[in-house]
Amino acid sequence: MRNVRLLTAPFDPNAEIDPFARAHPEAGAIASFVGKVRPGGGVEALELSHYPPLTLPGMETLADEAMRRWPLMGVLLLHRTGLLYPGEPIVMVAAVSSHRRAAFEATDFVMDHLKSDSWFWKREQVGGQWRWIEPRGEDHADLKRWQA
Amino acid sequence: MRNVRLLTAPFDPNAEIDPFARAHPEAGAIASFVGKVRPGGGVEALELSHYPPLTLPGMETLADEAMRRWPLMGVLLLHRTGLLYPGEPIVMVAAVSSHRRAAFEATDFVMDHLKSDSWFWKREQVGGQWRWIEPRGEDHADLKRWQA
Amino acid sequence: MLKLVFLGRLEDLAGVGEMLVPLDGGQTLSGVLAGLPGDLAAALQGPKVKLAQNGALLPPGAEPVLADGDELAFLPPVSGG
Amino acid sequence: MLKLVFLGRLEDLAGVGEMLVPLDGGQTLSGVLAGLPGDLAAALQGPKVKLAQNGALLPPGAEPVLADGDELAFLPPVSGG
Repeated sequence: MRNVRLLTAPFDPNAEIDPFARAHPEAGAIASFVGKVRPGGGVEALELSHYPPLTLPGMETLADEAMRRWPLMGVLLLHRTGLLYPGEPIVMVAAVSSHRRAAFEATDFVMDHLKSDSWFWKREQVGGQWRWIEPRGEDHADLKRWQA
Repeated sequence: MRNVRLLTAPFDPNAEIDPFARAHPEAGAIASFVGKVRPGGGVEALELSHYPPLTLPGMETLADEAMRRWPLMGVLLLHRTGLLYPGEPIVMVAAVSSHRRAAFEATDFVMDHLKSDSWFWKREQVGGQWRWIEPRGEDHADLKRWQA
Repeated sequence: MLKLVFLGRLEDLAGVGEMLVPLDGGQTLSGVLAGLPGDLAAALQGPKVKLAQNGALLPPGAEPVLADGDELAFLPPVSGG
Repeated sequence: MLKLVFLGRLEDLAGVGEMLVPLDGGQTLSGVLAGLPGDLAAALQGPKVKLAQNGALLPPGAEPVLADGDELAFLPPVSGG
């Protein structure tokens, strides 16, 4: 099962993982990751803009690539857009497989690519002012791990 | 928050992750893993025995070690013992942190050590016959990844 | 007419997310850029800005042939983190 | 008396999970093993079998001094997977 969605409203990761896990009763391993807007640092809000013709197709290609690289039974990939507040989930990735290594690696792979190789632009509001979040060198280093 | 428990009855991973995530509203990243008894292969049941004086203390030491190695806000580590049936969760690990890399690595680290460096003995019932599950070389290779 | 789409900080610089421009500067990218304010035109030609024509990413350095009704998107580096 | 605890496949081999044995073979491990069936004694001395005395793991090759009421556990390699 490939469940890839771009969401414009807040979502509950627990409400998502439950049906996803139930859809794969044959699985031996489920790895998942949830990234949230970090409270603190004075950030009042985060805005994610994207380019519709590329964003969701890019997410679908990424999920397909994970399923091609690892023997997965399913991939869940959800990403928010729009205005988000501290504590709200931004992204959720989960992978189910027979064994743990595939589930772990696929989840890690999808997260690394979402961070650096997908079509989201983020800005944050601090003290009432919006500022763009710049690319981080760390993310490109993470991405290089997968280039064998 | 360090939540380490040895469970003698079936548990629901979703019911566990929800309060754990809520206990860490300041987190930016939550990684989790659930390992289940794989259906198929003719396995009718799995029995996990353990040695109480070592097992839970060993799990607590492992969770502490993960919190020492990575900047985590919390670790969840649950493991079943006793008689389990196909589809039932055996183990659940989750880690919360500010950034994704720490949460991923800590979860992976704890799983690798639980598999090869903890006090559980497993046997499975196939065709009415019980047979012990032998150590796997793959697990020791996984463990070596963490010996820097 | 050509629809230009500005993403990320390019939207701030342009002051709008989308802009309709005539194709009377020719059917080339440089013709279109010549009709824009100089600082915006310079930013759109930045080495890390990618282009998509009608929703399809163009290879770096491509010189697209533009047609009436086309959508041309300017995509600066994504944020990561 | 000494309580012996057999884990994993050692329990199958011993036929019981726990066994009380007298300490009349001396306060040494070899004295205790001498009083057990030969195949069980051999398995308990396997190179991969670890020992715990009163719940504390012993270093490999340790020769524990056993006392009345002690619990000695024999821990074969764990299953993994």
